[in-house]
Amino acid sequence: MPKLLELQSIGKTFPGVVALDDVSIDLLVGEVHVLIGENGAGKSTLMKILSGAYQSDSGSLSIEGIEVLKNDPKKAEQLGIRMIYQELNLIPELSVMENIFLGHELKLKGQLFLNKRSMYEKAKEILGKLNIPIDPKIQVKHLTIAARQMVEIAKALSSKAKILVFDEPTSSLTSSEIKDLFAIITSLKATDVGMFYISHRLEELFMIGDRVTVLRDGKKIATKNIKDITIDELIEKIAGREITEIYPHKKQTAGEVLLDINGLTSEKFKNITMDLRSGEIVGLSGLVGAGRSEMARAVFGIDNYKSGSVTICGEKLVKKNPKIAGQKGLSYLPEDRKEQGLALPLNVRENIVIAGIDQLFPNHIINTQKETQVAASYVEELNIATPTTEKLTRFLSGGNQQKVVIAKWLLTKAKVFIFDEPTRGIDVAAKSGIYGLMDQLAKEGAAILMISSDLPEIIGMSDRVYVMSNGILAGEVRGADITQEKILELAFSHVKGELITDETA
Amino acid sequence: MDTMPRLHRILDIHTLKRGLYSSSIFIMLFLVFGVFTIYNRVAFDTNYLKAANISVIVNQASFLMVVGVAQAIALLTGDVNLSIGSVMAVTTVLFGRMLQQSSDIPLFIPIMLILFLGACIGFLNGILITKLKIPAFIASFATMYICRGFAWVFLGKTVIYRLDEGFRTISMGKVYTIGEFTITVPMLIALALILVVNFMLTRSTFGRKIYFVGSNVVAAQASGIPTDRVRITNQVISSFLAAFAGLLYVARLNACEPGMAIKTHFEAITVALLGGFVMTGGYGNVWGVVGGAIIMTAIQNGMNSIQLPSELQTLVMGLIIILTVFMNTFLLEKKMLVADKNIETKKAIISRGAQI
Amino acid sequence: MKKGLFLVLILVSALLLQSCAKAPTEVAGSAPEKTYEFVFIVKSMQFPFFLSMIEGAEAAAATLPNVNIKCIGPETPYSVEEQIQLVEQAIIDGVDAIMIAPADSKAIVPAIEKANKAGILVATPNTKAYGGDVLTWVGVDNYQVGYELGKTLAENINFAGNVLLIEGTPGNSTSEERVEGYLDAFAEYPGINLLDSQPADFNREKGMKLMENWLQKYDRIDAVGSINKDMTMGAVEAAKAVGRDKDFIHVTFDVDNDGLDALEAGEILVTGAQNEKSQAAIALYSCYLALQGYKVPPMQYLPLSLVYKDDVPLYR
Amino acid sequence: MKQHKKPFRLSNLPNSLYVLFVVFIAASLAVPKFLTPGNLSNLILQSSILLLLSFGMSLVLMTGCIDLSVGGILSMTGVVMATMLRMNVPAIWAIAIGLLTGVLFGTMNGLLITKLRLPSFITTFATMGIAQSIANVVSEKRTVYWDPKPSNSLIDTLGKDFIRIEFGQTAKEVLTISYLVLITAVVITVVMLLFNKTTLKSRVFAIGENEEIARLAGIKTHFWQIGIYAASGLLAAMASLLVLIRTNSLQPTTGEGLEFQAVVAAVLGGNTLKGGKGSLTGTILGALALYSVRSALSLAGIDTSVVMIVIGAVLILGMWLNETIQMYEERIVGMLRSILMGRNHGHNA
Repeated sequence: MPKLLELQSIGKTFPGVVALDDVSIDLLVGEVHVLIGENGAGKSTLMKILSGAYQSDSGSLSIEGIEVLKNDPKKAEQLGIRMIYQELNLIPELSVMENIFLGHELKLKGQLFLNKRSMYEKAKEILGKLNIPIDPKIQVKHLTIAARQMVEIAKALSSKAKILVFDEPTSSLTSSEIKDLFAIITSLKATDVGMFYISHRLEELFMIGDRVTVLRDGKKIATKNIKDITIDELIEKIAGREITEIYPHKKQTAGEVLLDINGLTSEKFKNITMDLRSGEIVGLSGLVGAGRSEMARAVFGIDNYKSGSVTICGEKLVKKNPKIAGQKGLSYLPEDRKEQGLALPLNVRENIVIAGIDQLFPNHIINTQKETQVAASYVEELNIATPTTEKLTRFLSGGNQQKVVIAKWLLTKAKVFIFDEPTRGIDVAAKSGIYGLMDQLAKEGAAILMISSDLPEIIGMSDRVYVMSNGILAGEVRGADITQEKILELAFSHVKGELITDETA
Repeated sequence: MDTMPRLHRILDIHTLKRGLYSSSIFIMLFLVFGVFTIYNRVAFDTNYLKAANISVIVNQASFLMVVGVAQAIALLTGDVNLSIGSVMAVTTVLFGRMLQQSSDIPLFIPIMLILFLGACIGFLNGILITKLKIPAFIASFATMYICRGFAWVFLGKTVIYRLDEGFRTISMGKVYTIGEFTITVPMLIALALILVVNFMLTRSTFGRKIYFVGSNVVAAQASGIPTDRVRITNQVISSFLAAFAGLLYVARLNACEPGMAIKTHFEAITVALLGGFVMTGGYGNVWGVVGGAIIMTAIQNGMNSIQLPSELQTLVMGLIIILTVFMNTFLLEKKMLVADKNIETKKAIISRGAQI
Repeated sequence: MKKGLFLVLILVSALLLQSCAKAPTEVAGSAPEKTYEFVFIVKSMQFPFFLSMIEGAEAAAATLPNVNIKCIGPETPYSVEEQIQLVEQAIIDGVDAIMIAPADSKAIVPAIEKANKAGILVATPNTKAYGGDVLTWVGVDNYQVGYELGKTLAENINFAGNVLLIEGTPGNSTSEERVEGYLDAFAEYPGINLLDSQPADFNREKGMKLMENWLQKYDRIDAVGSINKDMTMGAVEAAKAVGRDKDFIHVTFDVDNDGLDALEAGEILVTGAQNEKSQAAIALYSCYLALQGYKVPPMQYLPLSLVYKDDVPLYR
Repeated sequence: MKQHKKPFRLSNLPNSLYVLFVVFIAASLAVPKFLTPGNLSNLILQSSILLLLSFGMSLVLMTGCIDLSVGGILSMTGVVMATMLRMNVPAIWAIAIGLLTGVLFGTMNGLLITKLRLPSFITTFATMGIAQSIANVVSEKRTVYWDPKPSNSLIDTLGKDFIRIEFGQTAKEVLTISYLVLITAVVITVVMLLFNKTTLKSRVFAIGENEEIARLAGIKTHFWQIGIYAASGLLAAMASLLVLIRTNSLQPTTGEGLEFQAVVAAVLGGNTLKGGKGSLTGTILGALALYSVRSALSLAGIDTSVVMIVIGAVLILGMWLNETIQMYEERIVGMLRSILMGRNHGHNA
């Protein structure tokens, strides 16, 4: 197959740090080239150089044998390079079609006024091709996360694309949607589009990838054909060391009931009844938008609920009071760390102590020395990679940010942990660290509810699995029944195929 | 990893950055003083930098510090408080009325009532913002109108003037004179207030919660912080301080007028923003307010001293504000960028640039 | 005390009117057939001076059983644009007469013309309008005020000495006219050394700050002139605070109880009285008389009276 | 394939609609003179200046910034135009130069905010002072006026009524549309047209939502931001032209305090200080709502102090109503739907 793109000896230095060091990589026509590596390995920087968001310091970029001298976002677009970002890059207040054509709108003669009709037709055509049943005129804010991801892909395909870059496209998609996505990728391969694919979900790479390149610390480690490499080899190359087991949790006998949810009902979910026992990790599966996070938020007291009750260690919680919930030993680790979990402008120390601050300093005066010691002890215990407790959390990697959120709740001596998508967007090594931590918590007698869209993770970690579907608790799976098929069956049991959320944005 | 040595913490770049962000105002302060001193020396052969003049500037700035702190606290959670000036007006007008009605009640009773009233208005603001979910800008704009209107209604068509001399010491009293430098009661009040608020913000658990709510209100909720309560309390403190500032104001002027402090909300925001606070919340150090208040006063004082024509005064004020903000946001962060080992800083700075 | 003052004012007004029109004897006696709606638009509702004017107008209206008066003003002080809106609103309301103290003499003209077109009487107490069909203007000339005060100031320091001048808001026509008068008066005396002239926006607090700054800079000050009493009161406080209140004299403009107290206490040497209450009252009576068919003089100059300590009882 | 259509949402309607609604109902009931043709034409005339200002403000707010200098620009450009007229420059040139001044000053704002990355609130607060200073210097702190000459007769003409329909004798029975309103209508239509029919809307929303996304989509963010500030300056200059025509002169302090009113009108209309969303229709309704309150209260002869209290209360009421309707939206929509559905069933049967 002919070479579509070649990046040669790319180097990029940011003040004080070498982000990329002599990285060469190429892309063939109609191939899916997987890029893999830990966070901060340089994958995103490399792709940003490709898309013109960054300028490289050295090295060259050529497309179909012709060297591109000065790359910028506009030029990259003209060259047919399209990015599908991990963090959704859509404007919620604009309609689907306006988003799809953002930056290259179709215009009427005279180049001033928009040609809305042909934009509508074209958008409809693209969405149809991708099998996405959404009206192009609807505002993006009304769409579910999954639907937004689809729109993002449609956006990339709206004009003639030669090279597509997927940056963790599946992190918010459910299995069936991933299947749809892979079908799209396969059909794109047939039209000679070359694709870079970045993901932390290793099993996906084997499903879709042709070749894989591993990056570590800004250097290229290896490029291999997918067929010639095993998952263990790959993990070793990524981490630079051997990681024996990803899922450490050994099933054990559960203790007394710590959390009891009884008939919890709101507009987003109906009649949820479940319990959590000491020492167990319970998975909560379901499609994105099934109401899992909404339920978790209501249990913790952030959102209100209509009826039902939440009991923790025999004590009934009042509605809508997260402070009491926290004091009683309940903790909640939200799905979106940056948006919901951390105060990014504040440092590690301040983020770690925030939830337990009233317990730590009952007389309301902060003892800085004690605070620093406490924070440092958790930094050490959880192995958070930061030089000091004073580093701003904004500058930590995803895995370390997640650990800070966990540390926050360890400090409160929480007994019940609700983890919402604990490993989304985290690299393999950090994932294993977080699993280890969950296991340890369970061993120490905590009860853990793990909300996840990652089925292997659910299957690998859970003692029991609850499955929600469209706001209803579709069922509970135990022991040997915990299989992909059974969970998916339950997850789809009440689905009506809505892509539009009810949330008023 | 060892426990953090103190020195390490102090030298850490991020701590440094947060500290310096508000201290660039002091660099600017030196510049402003320098220019006016030289100009005065050359053009009039007078000494601008004499202790007596500095004393006057700091004394005048004390009042601005109080309203600046009131605004800064509101800004910390991202809720601007436009009603500061009007709260001052309505509370002090009532205060004056009370004094007028009966001269024999002990002074502290009306003072307490007034401060309580200020806190109540703050509570109202807080409820509007958190429970009724009205944007702070509009909510406090509305209360600004309402309070100003009530100030007129209460005062009728009279002006209350010549207040109790004992009461006036809180603004006019002198404590001690070192050479030509006079330490006045307002200076001490402002200093005490700054120390208390600084302690509250940096050393109390409540202060930490304020910063957390300002940085990320959703995360604060998810950490078990009662965010609404924090924001309401913040508004209460802000308006309480406004009422307090009102007392200082009338004591200084020896009069209560319904039209007083008509632009104070603007001044307060300017002082706070110059001091390194941002409209989106979560940033800022109270000492920055001290710098902001002194710089604003020093500019006015300096312009008077060099006999700048009145039509040019807003121009000079504008230019100096731009220069100060430029120092705050651009020069300093650029230096940080070189020193900072992390590439993410650049992104962070870019995103800061878009802040209001 | 206040009632007495009003009686005096009303008497003065009546006398003034008598000199130029038929004696309004019928006015008091005739039974009112129609109720007249008046509106009085001031420059600002937030400055004591205009509140005092309103008092004058209301007191005058109270003596006429068939006149209702509404007193309004812009929310933003001295906003002529808002004043125009209030005039337009009054036209829609169908009032019989509009009394307005224009925030700007020129800018108000189109609004006055509109009122003329609608057949509504317009009187301008305090400040002239440079156009339109105005029934009458009652007041003192701002330039003249400044000039007189400047001369008075010079006289009181024996035509020689260091002088400071406090201005109003830059760009405000009332302020600029008075300042011009002051400056012209100073220019006539070579002994007068004008140290500085700076704005304090008609604001007590700004006046105080300005004076504090000046006190630092100038060791010898003989007199401080001002175009409005509020700013002077601020300056007085500043001088008192550093114990220099006996070092120089204050010359200012406008009278109210606060100013009278200050005169009595010797804090202010002299202030100019423009009798704002009478201005409003006379304008109101003029409108009323015109509606009854009397002729009213187009310009009614009120004398500028200088008020010294001894004159205080007259104004109480 | 089942298409997912946009649901009807009450919350998509701007806040200002509710405020206007409340005000109109209350005013027409309480003040009989409120709903007269004369007063309505007045209302539109009076709100036109604020409309232009708040239009510019809305665009700036949508990009996530604020422009407090509009009042200053209004004073400055007005003084420039008036001084030109005084110097016997033909009216058309005076206007052109005035508008250009506004554009240039707006561009300077934009440059400061984009190229130096200064925060917009304090920066435009500072440039407001600068513009005010220029206005004072050029006008020598006096109201600027000019002698009527053939060269500036255009200003006089524009001050006249374009349409005047008399029903009766009194002013409240006369419906007028002046040239000022006509100019405003044309400008607003053009801006709305550009906003909805060109790429303008997606540009400002994208920049306001996330500048980085916009940049990655190949949008020249700085160019657009500067352009928006220039447009805000231009609209302020146009507002200033309206003042000039209306007062036949110009005070150097004209623009004072207008910036806040413009922000309030815009925010009432659903624009936020965070940017990324907003509505120009909302802004129109917002400006009208503010003036309706004023007009009704001054017609009712209510004291200015009470007027301020009522304006504050109406703002809160309107915003609260909007919030409440959003909260109970589902229930309300459900009710409406069941009524409509019921009717449909009946029709089918």
